[in-house]
Amino acid sequence: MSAAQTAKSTKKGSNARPFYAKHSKEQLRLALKRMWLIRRFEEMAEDSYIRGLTHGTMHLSIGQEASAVGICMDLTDKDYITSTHRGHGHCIGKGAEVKYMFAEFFGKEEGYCRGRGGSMHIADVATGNLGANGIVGGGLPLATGAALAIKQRKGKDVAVCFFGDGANNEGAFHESLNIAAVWNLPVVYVCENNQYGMSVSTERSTAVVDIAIRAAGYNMPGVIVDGNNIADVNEAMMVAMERAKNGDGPSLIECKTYRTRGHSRSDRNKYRTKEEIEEWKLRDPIPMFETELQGLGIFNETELQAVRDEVEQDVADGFAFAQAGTDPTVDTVLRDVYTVGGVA
Amino acid sequence: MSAAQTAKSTKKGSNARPFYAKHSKEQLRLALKRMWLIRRFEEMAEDSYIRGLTHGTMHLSIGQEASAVGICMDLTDKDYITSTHRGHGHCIGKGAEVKYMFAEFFGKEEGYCRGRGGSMHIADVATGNLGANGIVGGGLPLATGAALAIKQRKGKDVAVCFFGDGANNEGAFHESLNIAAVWNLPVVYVCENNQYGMSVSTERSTAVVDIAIRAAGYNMPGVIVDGNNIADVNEAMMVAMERAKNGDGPSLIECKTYRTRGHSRSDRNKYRTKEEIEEWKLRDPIPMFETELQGLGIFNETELQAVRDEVEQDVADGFAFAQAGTDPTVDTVLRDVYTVGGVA
Amino acid sequence: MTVRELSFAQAIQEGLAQAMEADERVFIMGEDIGVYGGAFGVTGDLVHRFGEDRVRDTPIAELGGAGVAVGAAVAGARPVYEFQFSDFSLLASEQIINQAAKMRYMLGGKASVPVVFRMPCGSGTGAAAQHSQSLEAMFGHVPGLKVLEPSTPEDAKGMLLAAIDDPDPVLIFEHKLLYKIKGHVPVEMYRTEIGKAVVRREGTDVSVVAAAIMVHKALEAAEILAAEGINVEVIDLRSIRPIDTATIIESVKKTTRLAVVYEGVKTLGIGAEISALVAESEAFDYLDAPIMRMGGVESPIPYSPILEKAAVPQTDGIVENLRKLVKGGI
Amino acid sequence: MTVRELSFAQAIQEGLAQAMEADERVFIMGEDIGVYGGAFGVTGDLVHRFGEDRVRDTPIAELGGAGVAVGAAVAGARPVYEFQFSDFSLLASEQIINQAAKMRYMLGGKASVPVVFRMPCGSGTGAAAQHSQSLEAMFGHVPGLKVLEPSTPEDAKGMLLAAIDDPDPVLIFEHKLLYKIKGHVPVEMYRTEIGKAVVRREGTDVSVVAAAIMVHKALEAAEILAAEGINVEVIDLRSIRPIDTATIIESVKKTTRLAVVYEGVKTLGIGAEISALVAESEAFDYLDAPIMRMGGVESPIPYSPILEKAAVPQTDGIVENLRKLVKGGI
Ligand SMILES: Cc1ncc(C[n+]2csc(CCOP(=O)(O)OP(=O)(O)O)c2C)c(N)n1
Ligand SMILES: Cc1ncc(C[n+]2csc(CCOP(=O)(O)OP(=O)(O)O)c2C)c(N)n1
Ligand SMILES: [Mg+2]
Ligand SMILES: [Mg+2]
Repeated sequence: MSAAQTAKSTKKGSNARPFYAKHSKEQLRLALKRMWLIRRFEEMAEDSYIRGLTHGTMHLSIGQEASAVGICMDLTDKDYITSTHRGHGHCIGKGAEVKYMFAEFFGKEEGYCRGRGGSMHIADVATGNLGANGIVGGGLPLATGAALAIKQRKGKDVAVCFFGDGANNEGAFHESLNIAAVWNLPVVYVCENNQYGMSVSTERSTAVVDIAIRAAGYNMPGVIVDGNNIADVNEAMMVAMERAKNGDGPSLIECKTYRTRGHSRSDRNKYRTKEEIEEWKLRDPIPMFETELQGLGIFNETELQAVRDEVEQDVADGFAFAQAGTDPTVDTVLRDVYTVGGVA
Repeated sequence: MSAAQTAKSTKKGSNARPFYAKHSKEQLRLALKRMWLIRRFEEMAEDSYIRGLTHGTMHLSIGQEASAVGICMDLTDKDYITSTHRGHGHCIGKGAEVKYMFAEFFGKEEGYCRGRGGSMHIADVATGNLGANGIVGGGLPLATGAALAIKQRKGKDVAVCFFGDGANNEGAFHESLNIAAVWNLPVVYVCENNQYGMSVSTERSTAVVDIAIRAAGYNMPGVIVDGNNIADVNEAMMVAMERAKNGDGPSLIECKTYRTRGHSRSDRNKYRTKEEIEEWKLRDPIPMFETELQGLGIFNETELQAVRDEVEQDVADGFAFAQAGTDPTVDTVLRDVYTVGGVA
Repeated sequence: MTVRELSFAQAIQEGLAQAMEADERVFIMGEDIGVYGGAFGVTGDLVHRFGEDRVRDTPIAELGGAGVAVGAAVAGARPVYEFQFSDFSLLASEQIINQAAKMRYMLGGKASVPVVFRMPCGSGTGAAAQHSQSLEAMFGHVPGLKVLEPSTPEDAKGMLLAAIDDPDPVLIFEHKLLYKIKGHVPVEMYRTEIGKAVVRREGTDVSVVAAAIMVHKALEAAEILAAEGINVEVIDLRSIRPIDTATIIESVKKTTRLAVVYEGVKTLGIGAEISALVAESEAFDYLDAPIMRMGGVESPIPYSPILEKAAVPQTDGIVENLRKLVKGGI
Repeated sequence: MTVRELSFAQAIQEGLAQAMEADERVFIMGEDIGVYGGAFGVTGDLVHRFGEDRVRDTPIAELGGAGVAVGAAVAGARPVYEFQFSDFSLLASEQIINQAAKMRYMLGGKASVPVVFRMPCGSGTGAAAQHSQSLEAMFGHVPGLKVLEPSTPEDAKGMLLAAIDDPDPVLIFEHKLLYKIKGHVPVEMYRTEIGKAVVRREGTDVSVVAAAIMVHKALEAAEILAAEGINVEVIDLRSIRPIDTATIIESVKKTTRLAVVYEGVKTLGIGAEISALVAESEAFDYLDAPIMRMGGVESPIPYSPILEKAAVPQTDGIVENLRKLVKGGI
C-alpha cells in the first residue's frame, strides 16, 4: 500500500486507473488544494489554540486528509455528509471556506454556526454538510435518515457518513447499518480507522481486526482501502456511490489511516510510541499524492508550488477575516433555540 | 432437522449422542417434565387471562419449550440467566416453582416479585434468574455484566442471555457482544429466533438471514440449531458452556423456533398465515422429545404419562396456591424502592 | 366546522392520514405500525392506504429509528416517529436531546428539525414499571424541544397537525388510557396552538392545573366538590414546553389557591415547575394557601392492580385534598 | 482526622484507590480511564496500581458499558462507571432508568444494584452544547436512584465512598470546573451521609440553596452582600435525591426568603423542586417574598465564551438578584 506501489499500478493516458481517467486536471488540482487547505487550516488552528485565541478543545485531522477529500471530491452540494468531532477536514473536503471556519473557531457571528457551535459542531449546511458531532456515533443515524429523506423524495443523491474506528462499537453503528440495509438506503458509511479511539487501540476496543468485516453482518459490501492514498479512497467511493445512486443500497468503506497529532489538546500520547508516529509520518498523504501527480506528469513542481502558495494566501486571509469578526452579544443567547415560538 | 432425522443420528448405549450419553434418566425426566410444566403453565396463564383473573399483558412461549429447557438443564443456581418479556419458560427451565409464578401473575405477596413485577419481570433470583425484562434487548448488557462479575471474582460459573430475533437489531446486542468478546467473558448468548419480532418478520427487520452470521462481527462462534429439538439445543450449549468455563470467551447460539400463540393478547396474527402456524405445530418440541425418548427405549408410555400427570398436579396445586394468596396493601407501595434510605 | 365523535386514537389516525394526504413529505415510522396497526391501534389500516414506504415498520431499534427520523427531518422530510411505549424513548434520548433539540442552535439557525415523536405513556394497564412511565417532565426540561400532552380527542388531532407543521422537534405524550375515550373532533385539518393552556371549567375557590388523564380526574373531582359548594377552576395544561404561564397566573390571582395534579413522579415533575413559576410571579402575593402538588408516588409503577392504582392520583384523593386546601385544612 | 489539601479530582482518585484497596469487589470502568488517566485526569495512574482488570478501559459504548456495570452489580460486584462526560449518559439512560433504578422494586426486593455512576457535568470549558449539560434534575426525577452533587474536595471523596458502600444505584454529578479546586481532605476512609444538605454560611436575611459550583458563586455573592449589611445563608444542597427538605425549611423559617441557584436549565430544574417543596410546606406562611430561581437560561450551552458565560448564573447577577429580593425590589 506504499506510494511507490500505488504509482506502479498507475499508468498515464487511456488505461490510467479510474481516479486519473475520470478526473480532469482541474479536479485533481482542487483535490490537492483541499488537502493542503486542511493541513494548513489544522496547523493554524492548533497554533491559535496554543496562543490562546480559541477556547474549548479541538480534534485535528492532520494525516487524514486523503480520506476527507477522496470521499467528498465527487459529491455535489445536494449530497449530504455527516461528520465527526474530528470534522475540519470533512468540512473543507465538502467545499467549506476556511474564513468562516476560522470565524466559528473564534466564536464570531461570521462563523458557520454564528459562534454557537465551535470546532465540534462546525457545519456548512449550504454545501450539504449536516455538521460535525460531539457525540461519537451521533452522525450514524443522522446520515441514514438523510438517505431515507432522499429515498422518500425519489432523489438520486447520496448521504455519506464519516465515523471513526471507536464509533464502530457504538450501538448507533449497528442499528443504523441494519436499517440502511433492510431499507436499501443510498448511504455510504466511511470508517476512518486511525487505529485509536482516543487512547484505546482498535485491538483493545474492537473484537474484529478490520471494521469492514462487520459489513457482512448487514449484508452490505465492506472494503478496506489505504486511507492515506487519495486515489484508492476515491475509487472505492466511486463504486459505493454508483451502488447507492442505482438503488442498490448502502456500503461500508474502511480507510486505514492515522492521526499524527494527539487526540485532542489534553493528549500526552501515553498509549503509543514515537516510532509508530514517525513511521506513519513517512506515509503522509499529501507528499504521496504530489509525488504521484508528478510521476504521472500531471503537475510539475512549479504548478504544485502555486497550489501551496494559493493555500497559504487563503488561510492567511481567512485567519485575518476571522480575527476581525464580530463577537455575539449576550442578548442573543436565546436566538435560534427554536425556528418558531422562540427568539428568532 | 425433523424429529425422525434426529432420532436416526441417535443410538442407545455407549455411542449415543452426547445429550443422551451425558444425562441420566432422572435428568432427562426432569427436562421433559419442565417442558410440560412450561406448556401447561402457559396454557393456564392464558386461560386465567381470558377469564380476567390477571391484568396487564403476557407473552407466551408455547412452542419454544425446547430452547428454554435445553439451555438451562445443565446450569447450576450459581450460573446466571437473563430472560426476556417472553420469560415464563426460562424461569421454569432455570428451576422456578410454578406456584410462586402464578402468585406473581395474580399480583400476590407470595409471588416471586411480591406482586410488583408481574409477567414481564418474573424472576427467581435464588436460582440465578436475574429476571424477565420489559425492554427488548435489556438483558444483553445485564448478562454481560453478570459474566464480568464472575470473571472479576475468578469464578467458574457462566452467564446466559436469552434474547429474541427482534432484539438482535438493538444497539445493546452489538455493544454487549463486542464487550464480551474483547474482555473474553464467560457468557452464552442464546437467540430464540421465532421468526418474528411482534409482527415484523426477520426478513423485514434484519439484514442477514441468520442471526448467527453476526457472530463473526464479534469474532465469536455462532451456531444454528433446531430450537425445537432439545438434544440439538443442549449439545450446542454444552460446547458453549465448556468454552466459557475454560476462559475461552463468549458464544452465540441461534435456536430456530416458533411461537404458535400470538405475540401477546392484542395480536390478531395479521402478519402470518394459518398454514405457517399449523406447519410449525407439527414440529411441536414436546411430542418430538417424547417420541425420541420412546424410540430410544428410555421411557415407555406409562412413564411418560406419569410425568404428564405430575405436571397436571403441580400446575393445579400452584394455581390454587396462587389464588389463595395475599393481596399487597396500599401502604406498602413504597417498599423496596431502595435497599437503604427508603421504606424497607 | 362539522363535528362528530371519534376516539382519541381515531382522532390521531385521522390527523396522520390528513397530513400524509396534504403533504407528501410526511411519513410515519415506528414498530409494528404497519399491518399490525400499532400496539394501541392508532395507525390502524394506514399502511393499506399509504403503502409501506410512508407507513414504515422499523426494526426494533429505537436509537437508530428515532435518529433516522431526526436525520430525515433535517434533510427535508416530515417524519412522525411512534415510540411503541414512551419508556423506550430512553434508548433514543441521545438523538432526541443531544441531536434534535440542539441542532438548530448549534448550527447558528442554519437548519431546522421538523420531527414529531409520539409518546404513548402512563400507567393503568398493568404493564408494570418499564411500560407505564410518564416522562414528560424529563423532556420538558430540554430547551429546543416542544412537549405537548393532549387530554381530548380534539386536541390529540389538533396538536398532532400543529406538531407536523411545526419546524421544530415536538414530542406528544399520549396517555394510553385516553386512546379509547370519545369526543367530538372536527373533520377539517385544524391546528391546536402549541403552548396554550385552556380553562376546562371555571371556578372561584381554587385553580387546579392538570395534564392529560388527570384533567378528567380533576373535572370529576370538581363536579363532586361543586355539590359541596366548592368551585374548582380546572386548567388543562396541554403544553409542558413552552408553559402557558399567563393563563395559570391569571387564574391563581382570581382563585388565590393553586393545586397541580399530574401522574408523573411528584419530585421534579411538572407540578414542581408550575408551583415554582407561580411562587416567583406576582401571583405569589395573592396566594391564600400553600401550593399543593398531587403527583405520582416516589416509586416505579407496580404490577399489582391495587398498588398500581395507589401509585398515581385518583379522583377521591383529589377531592379530599382540594377540600382540605380550600377549607384551610392545610 | 488528619487533614491536608487535595484537589477535587485528587480527592476522588484517593477515594477510588482506598475503596479498591479495602474491597476487592470494587473495580472501575469507563472510557480512557486507564493509561490515559481519564479525560479529566481523575483516575490518573490507578491502572498502574491496580491493573487493567480493576481499571477497565471500555470500548466507546455507553449503553453497553453502563449496562454491564449494572449487571455486574446485581451479580455481586461493586462497579464504579465513569461517563467521560455526563452528556453521554443519555445513551445509557435506558439501563440507568429502566433497569438499575427499577430492578429492586420490580423484583420485590429480592436484589440490590450497588453501582456508582460518575457524571462529569457543567459548562465553562468551551466544549459547547453536547459536552456541557447539567442533567441532575432529569435523573433526580427517577425513584430508585440516588443523585448527589458535591461542591468540595472533602465531599467529593466522602460521597464517593458512601456511594460505593451504598447497596443502591448512585449517580454523582461532578462539575468539571471543580476538579482543580483545592480543599482539605481527610486521609481516612470516611463517608459523607447521603441525603443531607449543609449550611455553608449562616445568615438571617435570605436562604440561598445552591448546588455544586453554584455554592461557590453563592458564597462569593454572600461575601459581597455582607459588606452591604445583607446576611445571606448559603445551603449546599449536596443531594438531589433524596432532598434534605428539613434543613431547607428550617432555614427559610428563619430567614423568610428563599432563592435557589443552579446551573441546570431553569425550567423543570432543581430550583423548581426546592421552590415547590417549600411552597407546599409549613414554611410557606413564613415567606416574606416570592421564591426566586436563578438557573441556566432556556437554551443549549453555546460555544462562544461570551454567550457561554451568559447562559448560566454568575456571581454579579446573583448579587444583584439577592439584593432585589431582600430589599423588596421583587
Ligand atoms: C458518545 C461519546 N462517547 C465518548 C466521547 C468522548 N470521545 C470523543 S472522541 C473519542 C474517540 C473517538 O474515537 P474514533 O471514533 O476512533 O474517532 P477519532 O477520534 O479516532 O477520530 C471519544 C471517546 C464522545 N464525544 N461521545
Ligand atoms: C426497547 C423495546 N422496544 C419495543 C418493545 C415492544 N416489544 C415487546 S416484545 C417485542 C418483540 C420482540 O421480538 P423478539 O425479540 O423477536 O422476541 P419475541 O417476542 O419474538 O419472543 C416488541 C417490539 C419493548 N418491549 N422494548
Ligand atoms: Mg479513531
Ligand atoms: Mg422473535
